[in-house]
Amino acid sequence: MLSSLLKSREAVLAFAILVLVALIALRFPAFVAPSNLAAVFTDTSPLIILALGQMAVILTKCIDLSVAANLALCGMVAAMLNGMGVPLPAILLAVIVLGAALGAVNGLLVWTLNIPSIVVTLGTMTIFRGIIFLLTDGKWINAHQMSAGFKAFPRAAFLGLPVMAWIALAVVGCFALFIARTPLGRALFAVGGNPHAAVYTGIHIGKTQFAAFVISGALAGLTGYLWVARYAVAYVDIAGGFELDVVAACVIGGIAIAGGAGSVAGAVMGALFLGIIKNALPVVGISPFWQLAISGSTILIAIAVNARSQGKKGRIILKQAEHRA
Amino acid sequence: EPMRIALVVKALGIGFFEAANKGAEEAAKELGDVEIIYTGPTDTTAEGQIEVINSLIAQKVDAIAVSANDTDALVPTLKKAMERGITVISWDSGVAKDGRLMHLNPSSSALIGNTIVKLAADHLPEGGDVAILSATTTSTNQNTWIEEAKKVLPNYPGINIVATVYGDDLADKSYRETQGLLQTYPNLKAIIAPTSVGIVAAAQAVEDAGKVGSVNVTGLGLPSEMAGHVKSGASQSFAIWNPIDLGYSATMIAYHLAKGDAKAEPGAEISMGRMGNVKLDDNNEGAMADPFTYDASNIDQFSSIF
Amino acid sequence: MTAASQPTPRHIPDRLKSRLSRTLKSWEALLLVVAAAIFVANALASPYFLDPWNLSDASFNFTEKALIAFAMAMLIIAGEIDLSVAAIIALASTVMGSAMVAGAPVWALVGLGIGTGLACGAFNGLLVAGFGLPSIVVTIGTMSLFRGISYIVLGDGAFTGYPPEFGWFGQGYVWWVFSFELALFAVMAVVFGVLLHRTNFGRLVYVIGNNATAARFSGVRVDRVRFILFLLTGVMSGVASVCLTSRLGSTRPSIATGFELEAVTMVVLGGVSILGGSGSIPGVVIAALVMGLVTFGLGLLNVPGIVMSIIVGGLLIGVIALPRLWAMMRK
Amino acid sequence: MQAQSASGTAPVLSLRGITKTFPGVRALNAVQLDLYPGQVTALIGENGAGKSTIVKILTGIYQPDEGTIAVDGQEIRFPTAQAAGAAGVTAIHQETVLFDELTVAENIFIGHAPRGRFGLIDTARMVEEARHLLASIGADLDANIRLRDLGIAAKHLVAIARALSIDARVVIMDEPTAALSHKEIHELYDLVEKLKAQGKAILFISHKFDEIFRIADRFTVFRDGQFVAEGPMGGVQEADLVQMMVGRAVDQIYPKRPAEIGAPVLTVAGYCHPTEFDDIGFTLHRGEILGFYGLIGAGRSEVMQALFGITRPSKGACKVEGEVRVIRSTAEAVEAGIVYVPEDRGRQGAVKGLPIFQNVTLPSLGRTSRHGFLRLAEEFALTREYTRRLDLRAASLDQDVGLLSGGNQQKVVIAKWLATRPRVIILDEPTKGIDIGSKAAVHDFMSELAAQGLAVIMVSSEIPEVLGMADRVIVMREGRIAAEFVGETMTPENLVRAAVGIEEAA
Ligand SMILES: Nc1ncnc2c1ncn2[C@@H]1O[C@H](COP(=O)(O)OP(=O)(O)OP(=O)(O)O)[C@@H](O)[C@H]1O
Ligand SMILES: Nc1ncnc2c1ncn2[C@@H]1O[C@H](COP(=O)(O)OP(=O)(O)OP(=O)(O)O)[C@@H](O)[C@H]1O
Ligand SMILES: [Mg+2]
Ligand SMILES: [Mg+2]
Repeated sequence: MLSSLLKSREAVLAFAILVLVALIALRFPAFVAPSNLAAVFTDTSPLIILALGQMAVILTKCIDLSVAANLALCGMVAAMLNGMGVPLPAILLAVIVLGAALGAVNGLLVWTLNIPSIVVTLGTMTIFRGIIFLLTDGKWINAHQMSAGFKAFPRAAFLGLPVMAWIALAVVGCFALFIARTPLGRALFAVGGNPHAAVYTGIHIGKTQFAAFVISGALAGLTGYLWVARYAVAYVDIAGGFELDVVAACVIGGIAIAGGAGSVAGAVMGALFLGIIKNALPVVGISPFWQLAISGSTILIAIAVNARSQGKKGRIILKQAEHRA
Repeated sequence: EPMRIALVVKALGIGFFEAANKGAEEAAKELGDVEIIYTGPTDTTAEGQIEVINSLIAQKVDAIAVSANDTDALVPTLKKAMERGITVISWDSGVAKDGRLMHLNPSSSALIGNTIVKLAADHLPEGGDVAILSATTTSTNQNTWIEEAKKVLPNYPGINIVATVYGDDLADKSYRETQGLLQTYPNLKAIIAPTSVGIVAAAQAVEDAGKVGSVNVTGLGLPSEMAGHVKSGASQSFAIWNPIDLGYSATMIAYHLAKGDAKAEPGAEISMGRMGNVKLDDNNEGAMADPFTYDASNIDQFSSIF
Repeated sequence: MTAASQPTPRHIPDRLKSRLSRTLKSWEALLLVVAAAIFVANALASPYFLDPWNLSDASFNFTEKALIAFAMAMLIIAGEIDLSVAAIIALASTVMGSAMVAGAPVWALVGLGIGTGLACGAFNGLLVAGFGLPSIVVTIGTMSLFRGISYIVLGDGAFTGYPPEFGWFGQGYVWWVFSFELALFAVMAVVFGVLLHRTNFGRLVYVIGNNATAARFSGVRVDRVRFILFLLTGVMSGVASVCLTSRLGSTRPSIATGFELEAVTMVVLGGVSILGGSGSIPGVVIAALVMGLVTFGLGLLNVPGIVMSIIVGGLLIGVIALPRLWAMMRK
Repeated sequence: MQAQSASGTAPVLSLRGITKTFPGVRALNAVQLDLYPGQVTALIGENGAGKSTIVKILTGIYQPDEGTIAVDGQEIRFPTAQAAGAAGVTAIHQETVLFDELTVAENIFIGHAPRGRFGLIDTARMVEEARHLLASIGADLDANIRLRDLGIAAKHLVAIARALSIDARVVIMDEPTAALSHKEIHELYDLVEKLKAQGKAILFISHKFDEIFRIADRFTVFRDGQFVAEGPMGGVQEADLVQMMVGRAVDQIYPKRPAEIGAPVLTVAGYCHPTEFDDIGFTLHRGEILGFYGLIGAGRSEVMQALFGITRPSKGACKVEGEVRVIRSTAEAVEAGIVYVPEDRGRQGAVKGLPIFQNVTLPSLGRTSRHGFLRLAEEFALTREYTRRLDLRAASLDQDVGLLSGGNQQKVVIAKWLATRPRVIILDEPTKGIDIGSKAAVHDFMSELAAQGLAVIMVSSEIPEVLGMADRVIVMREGRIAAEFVGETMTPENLVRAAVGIEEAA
C-alpha cells in the first residue's frame, strides 16, 4: 500500500512541494505563515485555472498554445466593457462566453478540418493578440480607467481569502467533479488514451476535442478578467509567454503530453509548484536571474521522474512474475 | 515633397510614447513640410526594432529618431542608415555614440538620478530602507539613472537601497516583484520605480497588501496613470518630464539636422522650437529639461493631458 | 511447359506519374505562386521595393531563422521538435561574449558559438533519444534552462565590443548586395536539400517520421538518427547565433526571443507536416522567402509588426485549411 | 420475404446484400446474415473473409456501402456505436477496445454510465453493477483497479463484461476465446448457455471447430467477402464446413515442399526476461521450418523480438553459425543475418506513407547507395528483383505501401528482408489477416525459402498452418517452452494440450 502510494505521481509531487516549502522556510520562516501561503495561492490562481483547461486539452492528445492570447483578449474586452459601464456580472458572463467562443474556433479547426492543434493554436495565438491591437490601436487601459468595483472584486476578502482564490478553488472543485463524474470528463481520457477504442464505444473524437478547447477557452476567458482586474492594467502583451508556464505546470503535474493520462490533483500541484518557486525566489534572496534556469531544470526533473514512475510495465506473461508484482 | 521623420519607439501601445507622438505631430504641424512616421516593434526587443529600421532605410526616410531597446544592438543598422544619408538621433533611451548623431536625454541623467532619490527621501526624514523596481535588465536609461542615483546616495544620509529588482516593464511581473520586496524587507519604507509601468504596478501591489502609509511608491510615472494611486496615498509624489515635449523636441532636432541648418558636434546648440535650445556635451548628448514633480496638489491638472 | 503452370509475374512500372506533373501539383508550386503574388503586390504597393539594396537588407529578416528552420524541418519530418533553438542562440552568444571578454580571437569565437550549439543539441538529443522523453516537453524545459544560464551569466549586463572582424558574419557582404548571411542561407539550403533528399540519412528521416516503430523493426538505428538531428539543430542554432551576435554586435540574455516559433511557423508553412513524415527543403526555402517578403512589404507600408503577425498566423492556418476545405467541399 | 429458421421463429436481426469496400479491398460483397433469438450462430470464414467487418457494421463503426439491416423486420441504420447499443446490439470485439487509464468499472460503463443527481455519474452504483456483471461471468476482479494493472486475459474479461453491460438482444462475440485460458473458456461457454436461455441471439465468431460444434446451433460461412452458405449445425460435418470456407482442398494452402535439413544455423540457449519469458533454448537448422505454436499471449512474439534485438534478454546466449553474437539492436540482428517479419504489420512492418521501393530497400540502403548518397536506379532494380519473385501486385513501385492490400503489404515486408540475403527469417503470424490467395502464396514462398537453405521460424496460432508447414513445432505456454513435437507426434491434440497445459486439458 505504502509502496504504491510512493509510486504515484501525485504523492511524489506533493512530497516535492513539501520539501520545497520546508527549504524555503529554513531560510525565510515568514514564508510559511498562513497569510503568506494564502497570498502565494492567490497569486498562483490564474496558473491553476489555466492548467486545468490545458489539462482537458492535453488529455485529448492536443495542445492549446493560444490560452495566454485568449486570456489577454478576453481581459481587454472585460476592461473595455467596464469602460462602457457594463455591470460586473454581465462582464463575467461575457468574457467566459467570449473565451469559450475563441476556444471553439480552435476546436472547430481541429475537429472539422483535422488540422494539428499545435498549428492551429500557434496561428490563433498571434491572431488573438493581433485582434487586441486592432481593437485598441495598441493603447493600454490603466487602473484609473477602470471602475473601483471592477478592480475590487477579485481582491475582496471573504473568510480570509481573496475572491480570486475562492474562484480558483471553485474551479478546481467543479473541474474535479467534471472529470470524475461526467461522461464528457471520462471521454477526454478515452479519446487521448485509445482513440481507436473510443470510436468503438461511440465517443466522437473530434467533438470531444472540440469540447476540450471550449473548456480551455472559457477558463482562459474567466482568467482574463481576473488577471486584468487584479493587475489593474490591460494591454496587448499581458500574460505574454504564459502559455508555456501553463504547459509546464501540466507537464510537472504529470499530465502525459501524449494524452489520456493525468489527474486534477497533479495539474493543480504542478501549478502550485511553479507558483511557489516564482514567489519564493525573490523572498529567499536568489537573484531573479536564476529563476528561468531553475524553472527549466524543474521541468526537466519532473519529466524524468514522471517517465520513471510511468516506466514501461512488462506485460506479465510469466505467471511467477505476476505473483511477484 | 515633405521631409519624412520616423519616430521609432520601444514598443507600440505604451502611453508614454503615444504622448511623445502627439508632440512630434505638433512639431510637424509647426514646421509645415514634415511627415511623421510613428512606428516600433510589438514587443520591446532589439531584433524587432532592427526590422523596423531596415524598412525605414528602404523607404529612404529623411530622419530617424529612435528610443532604443538596446544601446549596442542597434548600432550596426543605424550606422548603415547614416551611410545611406539618413539623419539618425536617439532620444529617451539612447544608442551608443557610433550609432547616432546625437542623443536627447529627457533630462540630464544625473538630475533624474538625484530626483528619484530625493522624491523618496523627502518623505523619509528619519531615513530608512528603500528598494528599486526597474524595467528590463537591458533598459539603457533606467540603468543609467539607477547608477546616478547610487552616486548621490551619500547626500541622503539614512537612505539605504536594499535591493534592485526587475519587472521587465510587464505589469504582472512588476506586481509580483513588488510583493516579493514587501515580504523580504518588512521594514521597507519606499519603492522607487523609475518606469511608468513599474510604478503603477508597485502602487497597486502596495495597496493590495494594505501597506498604504507605511510604504511610499515613487519614481517616474505618467500623471494619467498615477492619479488614482496618488489619491489613495500609495504614492506621495512622483516625477516625469513631459513626453509630449520630448517627442516635440526630438522631432525639432531631427528636422534641423536633416535640413542641414544645424550640426551635431560637441558644444553645438540646436533649436528645439518652443522648448528652447539643447546644448551638446562631449558625447554629443543633451538634456531637454528638468523633471517635474507631481503630487496631490497638481495631479488633477495634468492627469487629463498625458 | 512450365511457363503455363507458373505464369510470369506481372511487370510493375517504376513510376506512374511523371516527375513534372507531380512537381506542378505540389505544395511547393502553390507556395511559389503565393510568393510570386506577394512579390508583385509589394512591387506595386511600394516604390522602394524593387531596389537590390533594400531587398538585400530585407533578407536579414529571415536568414537566421531560416538557417534554423532547415534543421528544424528535418527534425519535424522525423516526428520531433526543438523549441529550445532560440535559447541555444542566447547561450551560444553568451559563451562567445565571455570568450571575447577573455580575449579570444575571432576564429575561436565562431568555434565556441557553434560548439555551444552542438553541446546544447547533444543535451537535448540525449534526453530525447537516449532516455526516450518526449521532445516537446524536453525542449520546453531546456528552453528555460539554456536561456536561464545566459541570465545567470549576464544578469542585467551585456557583452559589447566584439572585434570589428567578427562583424563580418552578420554585416559583411560577399559580393555586391549579397551579404554573408544571404550567401550562407543559399549554401545551407543546398546542403540541407541534398542531405534530406539525396542521402541515406535523409531517407531514414522520412522513414522514422512515417513510422518509427517500423523503422526500428527494419534495422534502423532510430535513436542514433534522432540524436544526430538534435545535434544538427543545435549546430545550426549555433551558426545562427554567430550571425545574429555579429549583426547586433552585442549579447544580451534576451537575444532572439521568439525565434523558435517563427522557425516552426516557417517550417509548417513550407509544407512540412507537424505530425512528421512529409515535407521538403525547397518548401521551407520558399516559405522563408514568403515570410521575408510579407514582413518586408508590410514594413515598407509601416504596418505594425503585430498586424504582420496576424497575417502570418492567418497564412499559416489558411494555407493548411484551404486544401482541406476544398477536399471537404468536393466530397 | 423473411427467412425462417428450422424451428420456425423469425430472426431478430437480419442483414441483406451488405457490401463494404476499402481502398483496394472489397471486404464484403452482398452478404447476408440472420440471427435468431435463443440461438448461437457461428460465423465461419478464413482470415480476411470479412467477419470482423460485418461485426463493425453491426455495431455502427462502419457504414455499409450497400445493403440493409433489419431488427424485428424493421429496417434500421446504425450511424454510431451508441445507436447500435440502443437497438440492443452489443459486441465483444476482436481487438481490445479498452482504456488503460480508466478503472475496470469505468471501462465497462463508459458511454452509458448510470446517472445520479444533477446528471452526474453515480459512481457507487456503477461500481456495484460492475461487480455484479463481473461476478456473473465468473471474473474475480476488483472493479476499482486501473486497467493498466491487468493482464491480457483479465482485460478480455472486462471487455466481455462491457458487452454484457448493455441490456442487449443480440450479442456478438468475435473470437472471444482467443486470449482466454482453459478454465475461463469453460466459464464463457456457461455464459453463452445462460444468454441463450435468456432468449438472446448470439453471433459467435471462431476459428476453432471443436468450439463451434460444441456451442453453435447454426452456421453461416463467408469466403473472401462472399456469402457461401448457412444452415443448422445438425448433420453438417467439419469437412463440409472446411470445404465451404476454403473452396478447395486444404493441402493446396500448405504446399510444403521437402527440403534438406542441414547444419545448425541458430542456437539459442537460456534466454530469460524478467517478465516475458524464461529459459528459452532451441536450435534451428538450414532448410528447416520451425513452428512456434501457443495461445495468443504465450510470449512467442516477445522471444522472437528478443532474438531480433527489439527487447533485450536478461540472460542467455545466441550463436549464429557457431559464432556467438550479442544482439543489442535490430541493426545488429540484421548484420548477424537474422530478420523478422512482425505480427503487427500496420505498425511494425510496412512504413505506410512511403513508396514500395523505399520500404524494400530500407535495410539494404548500404548496398544501393554510394558514399551515403542515394542511387534511385539501384533501388528500383533491387525492388524489381525481389517483388517479381514474390509476385507483388501493385500499380507502380513508387506507390504508397499503405494503399496495398494486406497480403501485398506482407509481400513488401518479406521482399525487404529477402533483399538483405538473411540466414534466418522469423515470420510472426505471417498470414494473419491476409486473404486466402496471398496466404497460399506466402506459404508457397516459405517452402521455397526453406528449400533454398534458409532457416525459417514460423510463429502461428493456426494449427492447420503449423501442421501443414512446419518440420518441427515448439509449443510455448506462459512464457516458457512447454513441449516440442516432430513427425508423428505433431497432432492437433498434442499441440492444444501443450498450449493450454496438459493437466487442465485432461
Ligand atoms: N479499415 C480497413 N481498411 C482497409 N481494408 C480493411 C479494413 N478493415 C478490413 N480490411 C480488409 O477487409 C478484409 C476483411 O477483413 P476482416 O477483418 O473483416 O476479416 P476477418 O474475417 O475478421 O478475419 P480474421 O479472421 O483475421 O479476423 C481483409 O482483407 C482486410 O484486410
Ligand atoms: N497485457 C496486455 N495488454 C494489452 N494487450 C496485450 C497484453 N498482452 C498481450 N497483448 C496483445 O495481445 C497480442 C498477443 O500477445 P503476444 O504477441 O505477446 O503473444 P504471442 O504469444 O506472441 O501470441 P501471438 O504471436 O500468437 O499473437 C499482441 O498484439 C499484444 O500486443
Ligand atoms: Mg476478424
Ligand atoms: Mg504475437
